[in-house]
Amino acid sequence: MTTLQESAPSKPLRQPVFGIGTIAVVAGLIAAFAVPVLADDYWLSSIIIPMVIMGLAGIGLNLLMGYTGLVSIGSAAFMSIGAFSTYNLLLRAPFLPLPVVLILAGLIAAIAGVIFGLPALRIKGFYLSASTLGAQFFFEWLFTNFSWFSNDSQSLTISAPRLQILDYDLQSATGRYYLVIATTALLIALAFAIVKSRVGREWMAIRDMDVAASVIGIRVAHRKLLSFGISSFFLGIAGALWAFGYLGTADAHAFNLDKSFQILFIVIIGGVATIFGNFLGAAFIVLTPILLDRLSLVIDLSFLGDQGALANLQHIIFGTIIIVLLIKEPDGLSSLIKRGVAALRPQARSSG
Amino acid sequence: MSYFFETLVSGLFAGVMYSLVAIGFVLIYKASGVFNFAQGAMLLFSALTFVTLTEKGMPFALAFIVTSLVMVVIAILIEWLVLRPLRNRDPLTLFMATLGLSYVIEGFAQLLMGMDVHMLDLGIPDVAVQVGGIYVSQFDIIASLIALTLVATLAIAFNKTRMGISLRAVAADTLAAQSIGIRLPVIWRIVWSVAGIVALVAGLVWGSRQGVQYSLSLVTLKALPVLIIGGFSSIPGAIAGGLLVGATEALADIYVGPLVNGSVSTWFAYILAVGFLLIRPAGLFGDREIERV
Amino acid sequence: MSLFTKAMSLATAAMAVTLMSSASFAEDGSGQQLYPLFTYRTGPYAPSFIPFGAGNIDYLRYINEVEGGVDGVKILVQECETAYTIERGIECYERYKNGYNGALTAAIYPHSSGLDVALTDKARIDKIPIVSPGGGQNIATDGRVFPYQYPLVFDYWSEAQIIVDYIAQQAGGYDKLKGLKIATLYHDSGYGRDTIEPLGILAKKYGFEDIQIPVPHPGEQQQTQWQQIRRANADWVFLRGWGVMTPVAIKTAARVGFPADRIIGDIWSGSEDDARPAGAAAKGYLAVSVFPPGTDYGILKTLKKDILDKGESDLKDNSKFGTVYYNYGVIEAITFVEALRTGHKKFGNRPLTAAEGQWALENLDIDQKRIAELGAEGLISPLKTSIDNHKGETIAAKIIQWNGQSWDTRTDWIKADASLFADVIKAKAAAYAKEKGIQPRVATN
Amino acid sequence: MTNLLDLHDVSLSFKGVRALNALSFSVAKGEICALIGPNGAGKSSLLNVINGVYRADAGDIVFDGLRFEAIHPQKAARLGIGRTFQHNALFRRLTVRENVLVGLSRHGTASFFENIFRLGRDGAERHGFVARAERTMSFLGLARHAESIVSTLPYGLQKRVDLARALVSGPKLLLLDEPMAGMNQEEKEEMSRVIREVNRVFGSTVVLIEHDVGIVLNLASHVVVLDYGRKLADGAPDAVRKNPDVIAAYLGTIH
Repeated sequence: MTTLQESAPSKPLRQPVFGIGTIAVVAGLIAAFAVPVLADDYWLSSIIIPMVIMGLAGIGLNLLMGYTGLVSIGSAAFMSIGAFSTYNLLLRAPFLPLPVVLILAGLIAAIAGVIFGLPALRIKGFYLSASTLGAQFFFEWLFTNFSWFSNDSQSLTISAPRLQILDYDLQSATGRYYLVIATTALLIALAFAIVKSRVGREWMAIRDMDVAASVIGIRVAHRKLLSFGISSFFLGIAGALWAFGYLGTADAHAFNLDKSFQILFIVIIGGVATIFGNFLGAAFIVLTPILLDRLSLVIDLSFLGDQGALANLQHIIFGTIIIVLLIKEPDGLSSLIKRGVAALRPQARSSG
Repeated sequence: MSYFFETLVSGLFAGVMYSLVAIGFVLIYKASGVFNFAQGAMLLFSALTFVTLTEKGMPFALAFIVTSLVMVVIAILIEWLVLRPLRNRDPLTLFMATLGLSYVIEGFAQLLMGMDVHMLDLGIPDVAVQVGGIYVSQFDIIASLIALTLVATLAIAFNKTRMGISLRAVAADTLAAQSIGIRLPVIWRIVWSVAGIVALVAGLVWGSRQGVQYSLSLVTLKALPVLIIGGFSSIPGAIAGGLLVGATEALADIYVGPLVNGSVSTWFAYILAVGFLLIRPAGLFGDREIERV
Repeated sequence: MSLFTKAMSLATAAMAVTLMSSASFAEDGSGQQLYPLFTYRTGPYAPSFIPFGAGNIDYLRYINEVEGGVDGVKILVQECETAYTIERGIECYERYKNGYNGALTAAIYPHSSGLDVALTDKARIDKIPIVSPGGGQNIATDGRVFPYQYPLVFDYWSEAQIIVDYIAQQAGGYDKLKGLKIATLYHDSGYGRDTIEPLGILAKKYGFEDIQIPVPHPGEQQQTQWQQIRRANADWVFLRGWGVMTPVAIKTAARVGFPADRIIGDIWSGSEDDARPAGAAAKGYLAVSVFPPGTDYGILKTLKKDILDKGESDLKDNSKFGTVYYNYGVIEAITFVEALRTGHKKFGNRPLTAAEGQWALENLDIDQKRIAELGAEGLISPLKTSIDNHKGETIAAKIIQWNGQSWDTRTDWIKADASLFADVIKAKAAAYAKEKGIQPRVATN
Repeated sequence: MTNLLDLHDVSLSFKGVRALNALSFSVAKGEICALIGPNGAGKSSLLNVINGVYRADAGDIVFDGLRFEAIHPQKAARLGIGRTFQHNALFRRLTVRENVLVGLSRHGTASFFENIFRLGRDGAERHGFVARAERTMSFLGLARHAESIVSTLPYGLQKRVDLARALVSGPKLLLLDEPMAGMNQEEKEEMSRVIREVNRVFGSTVVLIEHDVGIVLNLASHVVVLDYGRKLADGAPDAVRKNPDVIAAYLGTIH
């Protein structure tokens, strides 16, 4: 068939029980759990963990932006709610096990998401996007200004009192990796279940044409708020993981506007309305600065001036890539890769 | 009570400063339907170029002209490299492209002109004068006059010149304007150039206050709630929104701040703006669109 | 495959190769001591880093090239850009915590208070000393609870004391403080709020009126705050600014008619880049200085002769030589080199491990005699650490004044009374230990 | 025969321009009613008022025994008013099947959690939906294209997808806004046949807008002629065809 068909987001509804998809999922899970054997602490702690968590945050925004068509530039606020909720639940309700705490933190973020999603019922486009900045600044202020949220710590930072599941300590890089990858795997499954369900279809209908969606009887307002809630649920859990699975400690400024922009870029780069694409976007966001920084160790770049010039060059390259992607590849890296794979396998294409 | 008025007045003056930034956004939005996030970066770039030139010994007026020309060149480049390839794409894509653009412009600004903090002295005395029992800054008065002049100039340009009329035609109905022979790329280049010069003026006023440095680009964030309240497409709206944001923010800081042990001005304007949107979704002066199906 | 697709895949492949192989291209570092230099050459704080980093690099370059290393051990400087963000800082930490190509890591200077806090748990697990001269966590003074944190040289509680001491000096004695109004205009953040508590204690002790006024980040509008100050008839303003907040404060003060010589800036409000953008309004403005500016110190003259004049300085703009941030960089590098020397005396003249570095940092003793040998008289005050005190036993700062062009030194070292807050800090550290389940060490040596 | 839909003195204006002017007419249960009139006569606006996209300034509407002045589009859908659009209003990035499935949304019974975790009522809902969608798609000859993204289909097929999406939920009243626009004669006749089939097999009452008078007069059992927001004529095709006002204003010399 044509390439258009290959980029179709839907698959036939009935699938064989042990199809290629199932095998891929099992293989992916095995690979994911084998990673700590192959990667050292540096790779785990400073590349793989942040990449996975940012990918998860990307899924959170993508559910809202890619599937429902509502663009938020305040995503980091909901991450901070998840992080601060997790901290306070662990601290003040020590009897709760970590998985329960993470879910509760996600739900608290979801409630905040629904409240700050209310303007979506009246406004659209970047009026809405700009108003999501309200959440961004409000929560950054809230968590900085009321030290109760950080248990009156002098530096207003939060750090996880304990990170364990059933007495298994998760403080080491490997432990944190397993926490992150297991949570993310479950949430990926959840994300797929949602987007393949009736709710997911209704979101996409609202995204493509909200008047028509309303006319055929979709509860548009309800679905938009649900999308804000679910998106924030994902972001909240991603925020908790970012604070405790990656940074170790965090303050409200770890979830500033730059972080919100990064998540937005992950969605643009990875591709809207994809799930795995977010991890491509996250890889890009996490790796590009490190690569450019390392490039200066390998190649003599002194002709560019000093190290500062190189750092500014990173900004320029980064911005340029965003623009070029928007122009050349509006569906993001995931569609680029799909086409790349298709081009490399002409036989598969003609037989499929 | 005089304290209340003093706060109110200083808030209103701060509001004028916000409006000055917001006008640049409105111009571009009106002509190309783009919410230009890179306006802050353009502000930084223009102010940096200006001080770099004056520090090299160039006289004020000449530096202003040269910087304006640089901004025109940048506008032409943006139209050619970013806007044209993205024509007919949805407004959010364009918005995100301007986010990327802001990285590029900030990067170039600092790559070319360094990261130092520069002092900028426009020769405006910044002392307090007493007017009717209230202390008012002379600098604020002059900055407001500059803003007024700018708005008046733009209003005349829009209403009296051929170019301005074409621009309003584009703003009203892009397709119809094209069909009567108005060339969109030309309009865009001109509007982005004008927005660049507005950015220069705003950058100079802000820069002379806080020094010309990276954080100039952050004033964008102050202009956003102004735009939400005033409407993205209305210059009078930008002025009114600016005054409203400036005044309420200052008063909230004095009267609400102490209740929540801190300053509220980082978010107050946004919450105000969101509340405002719920009542008037198109802003103070914006047009409400009728959805056609 | 489109040209764009090809280009992208080529770029991806090139990036992958770079990432995998960058280590093997670099020079062999065995036998050298690693100094991972955490930089932030981009972003809003870059203007302060550039001279600071140059001071750091120039001093280490001088040690390597003129003195032939520290006791013969060469220092390998590896830069890592953090852009002043915590996540990139963590990447840098992970990259260099175990050394680099054979060069050993003895200590890490994160160059960011936020990163210092974020690394606390990691450093405890990895047993890597984290050193933040002038920017560490005050509770980490208690080395029994924080074995791996070194908030050397300074803290904001001592700064509050020094400010009050200076005001008392000016007023003619501590008894004259009674009835004075001291307003603190602070950056609304953890950093800015840090002085609320000590000033409260000091106000109670001396009977001055303590007025606290927050300024939200970044602080580009302060009209209402300064009107409050004027309305309250404050006698002095303690300006705890950050970035753009400082010049705006000085300008706004002038506008409401508050005299500049009654404003005392915090150490992060006391650089040339803080005062100069305020123009004429800044003339007479005071600031606390832990890293005194100027070129009239022995070590600065040496650096000028051996590094700057030979064109080997990291500075691009030589006018920044001797500025507050340049000298800060030099002072910080001195603490590193002196810690290495301390370690060499015990472990021998070879690169130190992190464990050895930790011992050395805990047994630092830069006394007046050593300061003279270093040619740093007037530049640094004595620094002596112990297991009980990771900050240094005496904390001191000078007061400097902006003359419109540069800083003039107004006072000699004003020493803070360490006993005043010691118990409060100890109690905070103990509470932290309890929350974290840390068993405080006891002094063994 | 009872009326499914009654309009009483419905008026609507935009920025002072009258789109509908005190318009009244009735649609009987089971009939095919055509609205004709020149561009700007207010035909689309009328459909938009009936299913709540626009809010009338005055007048009221009785649908299936329920009287209302304004209605929310979702409520209209729940009451059984289906709708197609003049301009393409499909969910363009979804497949044909997904578009049709979304049309069944108002019949969803399972809760959100049942849906995503495939519990409880979800299975029955899923099966029921798929069966209905498949039936509707094959009825409209779309089965072959079920997996195609709608934006890639030719215009005529898209029109049919629009119809399928409205039809799948079994509406009592089906509002069709120019279902044959842009089609050639052969396609139009095919579409007419489909609409007649829909009317017969599914029992939906149809109100449609169409410009091709020849087609309309053959298809509809009831014709309402609009002109500048007013009703010009109302009756059986033959009666309308002979109405002198209509001939003068609109039909001209045809027939």
